Amino acid sequence: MNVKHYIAERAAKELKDGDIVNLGIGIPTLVADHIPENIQVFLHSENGILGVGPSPDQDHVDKNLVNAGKLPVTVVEGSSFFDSAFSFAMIRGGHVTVSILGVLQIDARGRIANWAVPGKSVLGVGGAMDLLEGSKKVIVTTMHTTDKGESKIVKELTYPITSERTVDLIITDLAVFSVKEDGLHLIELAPRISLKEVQEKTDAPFHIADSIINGTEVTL
Amino acid sequence: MNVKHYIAERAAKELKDGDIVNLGIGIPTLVADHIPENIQVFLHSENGILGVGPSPDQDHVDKNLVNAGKLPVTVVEGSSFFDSAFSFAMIRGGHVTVSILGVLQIDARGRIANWAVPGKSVLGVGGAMDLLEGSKKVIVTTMHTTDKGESKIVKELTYPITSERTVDLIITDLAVFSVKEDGLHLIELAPRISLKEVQEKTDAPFHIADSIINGTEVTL
Amino acid sequence: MRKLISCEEAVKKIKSSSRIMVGGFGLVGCPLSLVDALADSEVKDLEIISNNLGEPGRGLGVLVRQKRVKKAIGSYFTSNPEVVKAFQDKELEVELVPQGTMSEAIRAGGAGLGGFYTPVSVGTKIAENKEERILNGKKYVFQEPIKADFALIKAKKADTLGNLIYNKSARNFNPMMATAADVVIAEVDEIVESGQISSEEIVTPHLYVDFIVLSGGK
Amino acid sequence: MRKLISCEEAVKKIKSSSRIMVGGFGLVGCPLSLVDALADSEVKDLEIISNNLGEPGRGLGVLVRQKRVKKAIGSYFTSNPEVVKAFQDKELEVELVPQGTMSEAIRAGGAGLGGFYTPVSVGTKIAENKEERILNGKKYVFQEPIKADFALIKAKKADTLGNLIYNKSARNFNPMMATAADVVIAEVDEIVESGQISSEEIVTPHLYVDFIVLSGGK
Repeated sequence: MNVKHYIAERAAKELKDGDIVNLGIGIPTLVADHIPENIQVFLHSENGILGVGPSPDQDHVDKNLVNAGKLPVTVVEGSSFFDSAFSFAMIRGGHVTVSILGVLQIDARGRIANWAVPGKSVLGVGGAMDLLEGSKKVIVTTMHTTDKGESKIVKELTYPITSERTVDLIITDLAVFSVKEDGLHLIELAPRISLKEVQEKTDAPFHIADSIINGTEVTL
Repeated sequence: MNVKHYIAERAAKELKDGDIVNLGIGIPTLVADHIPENIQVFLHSENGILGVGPSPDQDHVDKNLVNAGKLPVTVVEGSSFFDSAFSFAMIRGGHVTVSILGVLQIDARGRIANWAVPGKSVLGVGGAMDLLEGSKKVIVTTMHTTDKGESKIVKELTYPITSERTVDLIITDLAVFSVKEDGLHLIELAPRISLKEVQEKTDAPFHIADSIINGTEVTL
Repeated sequence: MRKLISCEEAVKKIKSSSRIMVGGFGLVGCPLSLVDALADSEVKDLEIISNNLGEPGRGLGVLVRQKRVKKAIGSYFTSNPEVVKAFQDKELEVELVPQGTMSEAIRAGGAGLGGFYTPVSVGTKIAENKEERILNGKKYVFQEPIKADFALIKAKKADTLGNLIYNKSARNFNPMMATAADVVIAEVDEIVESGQISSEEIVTPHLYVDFIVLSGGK
Repeated sequence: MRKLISCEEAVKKIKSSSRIMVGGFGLVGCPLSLVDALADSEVKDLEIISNNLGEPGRGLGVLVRQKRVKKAIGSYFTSNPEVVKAFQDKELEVELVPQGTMSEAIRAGGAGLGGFYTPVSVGTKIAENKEERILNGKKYVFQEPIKADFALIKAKKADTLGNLIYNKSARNFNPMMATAADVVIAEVDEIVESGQISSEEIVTPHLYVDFIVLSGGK
C-alpha cells in the first residue's frame, strides 16, 4: 500500500459511528476510501454539503456538485445542501465531530501551520482557520518530513500559524502523536519504524508513551 | 365607514406597487382590506411569512399558519416561509419597504412609544423595536386622542420609547402629519375636521403646510 | 431508527435547573407533547428560552402554573396573565429580548460567535445595561449569544437520519434552536425513510438532531 | 415578468468603481453569463467580493486578465496564477478573509448588523489589524459586515416574482449575497410561474431580487 494510503487508513480508524467528518485536501481526502465498513460516518464539505459520497465516474459528473477541493463528487442518501454561512456556522459552532487536515508544520505544542508559505504572497486561506478553530476533534495527517527531508514537526513554527488551537492527533508515515497540555506524546510507531528513526526525524521534543518504550525494548 | 377603517384606507394610499409591507396589530391590520386594486403589495409577517393572504373562513383554518398577531391567515401564490432569524434579518437589513404600526404616543420629533406602559410590568416587546428600527419607511396609524381624550401626539414621551428612529408619516382620525428633521408637519386634515380642532387636540407643536393654511382659509 | 425515543425517555434526560430552549411562536410550532411530558416529570427550577410562555394552562403555560419555571428569556410574555402574575409575585424572573435580537442571538450561539452588534433597542429601556458602540456612524448595542443545555423543537417531518423540515409559520424559532443546545430533541408529526426528503429542501440537517419523538407519542 | 432583463441591460446598470459581490465557489454557482457580459462592457476599477477570482481566462478570471479588477475581497485566490501575478505587479489589491468569516460577514451585511465577534483567525496574520476581545474567557476578533453596490448571483430557478432556489453545491455564497447589496441581479437557468416553487422550499424570497437574467441569454 502507498504510504499516503497507509496514513489515511490509520486516520480512518479514529472515526466512530455517527461522526460528522470534514476531510481536507491531499492525504485527508484518501481517508474516505478507508472508513471501516461497520460504521457510518457523514462527510461534511464546507462549500455546503452534508453527506458527500464517492467520486462519480466520468459519465455522471454534475458540474454543480463539487467538494471543497472543487472536485466532482456524489452524495449519499439523506444528504443535504446549504449555503456557506450555514456551513461555516456548523463548523464554528462545534457541530463537525472530526476534521482531518493536511499541514505544512506542527509545533511542539501541537499548533499547526497549513495555509501560507513565508516569502510567498499570502493570497489564500479558504476554510483552513475555520475548520481548525471549530471542529470538536482535529486530526492531522502528513508525511513526517518534507521532500527535502526536513522535519515537519518543529520546535517553533517558521510558517504562519493557522490557529492558536492545538490539534488532537498527528498521524504521519512514521508515527502517531497525541497532543496533550504538556505537548506531543508519541503513542504509536508505524510498522518497521524504530523509535530512533522517529527521534532523528522529529525536531520538536516529545514525550514517549510507556507502551512505546516497552515495545521498542522488545524490538531491539 | 368606521373611523378606524378610514385611517386604514388613508394609510393604504401610501403603498406603492411592489412594496413589501409589514402590518402591526390593531388599525394597521385593517390596511390589508384597503389596498388599491391597481397595485400588488406583499405582506410580510415577522413570524416568518412573505405573502400573507386574507383570513381563512372557519373551515379552512390551518393551525400552523398564523400572523404575528397569532391569528389564522392564508398565503398568496408565490409566498414563502422562513425562520425567525431570517425574518428579522430581512427587517433589520432594510428589506421591508413599509411598516405600518400602532402607537401609544408620538413625540414632537416623531419618535414613538408603542411597547410598554409606565407603572405596569414590562413583559412584552415582541418585534416592535425591530420593525421600527429596520423598515425603510414607517407609517403610524392611530386615533388622535386616547379614550380619555388626551392627545397621543405629545411634547415629550411619558411612555418608554421604542426607538430613537423617527417615523415618517402619522395618520390619525383627524389629520396626517409628515415627519421631517424640524419636527411634525401637518399636511392633511380629515374630512370635516378643522385646523382648530387638530390644534386643540395635539399637545406637540407642529408646522402647518401651506396647502392647509390656504385650504383652511377657504373652508372658513 | 436509532434517534427515536419516547417523550418520557426524552424528558428523563432533563435535570432540574436545566436551561431549555423551546420552539414556537405562542403554541404554533411548540413541541406540545414534549412540554406535556415535562409537566408530568419531576424537574423544576427551569430556565426557559422561548418567545412566549404559552397560554394559561396550555403549552409552556402549564409549567408556569406548576411553578417549575425559575427564569424566562423571551420577547413577549404579556399574552399569558399567569406569567405576569408570577413575575409580580417574584416567583419568576424575566429577561426581555426583542424578537429579532433573540432569534439572532440563538443563531449566534449555534454558530460559535462571541456576540454581535444590533441597532435594535438602542436608547431604550431594553438596552440600559448593554454596551453601546458607534460603528460607521451608527449606534449599536452588543448582544451576547444565547445557548442552552437542551432544545425542544417541533418539526413537521423527520427522516430516519434526523433531517428535518417544518410546517409553514410553525418553523419560527425551531431551526435556530436546533443549532444552539447541547442536546436537541425534535418532536415531529411524521418520520419517513432517509432519502424521502429532498436534499435541497432539508432545513435542519441531521447533525443537529440528537433525539426524535413523535407528536402525541408516549 | 417585470424583473426579467437581458444580461446587457443588467450590466449597463453597473458603473466603473462599483463594489460588486459575485456568487460562486470557483466556477460552481458563479453567474457566468453576467460575468461575460461585464467583460464585454466598458466598466473598470471594480471592487470584487467573491470567494475566488475564477480561473485564468474563465469566470472572474476574464475580468482579472482585462485588468478591470482594482481590489478583490475573498478567501482563496491562489488557484488563479494570474491573480497572484497581478497582485505581485501591484495591479490588484487583495483583502483576504477566512471563508467562514466572509460568508458570515456578508450575511451580517444583509441582516443589518454592525459586526460580530468570531474566534476564527485569532492570533494569526489575518487578525493583525483586527480588534481582539475576550468574551466569556475566549478570544475573538471583530469582523465588520460586508455589503456591496451590486450582487451578481446564480440560481437554478426563479419564479416570475423572483423567488429563487439553487442547485446542489452551487448554492454556496449566493443566498447571502442576495441579501447584502443595493441591487441584486440573479442569473437563472429557468423561470417558472409564481406558485410553481413550494413556499417551504424557496431559499431566497423575491424581496431580495431586483432583476433576473437567463443563463446564456443575451
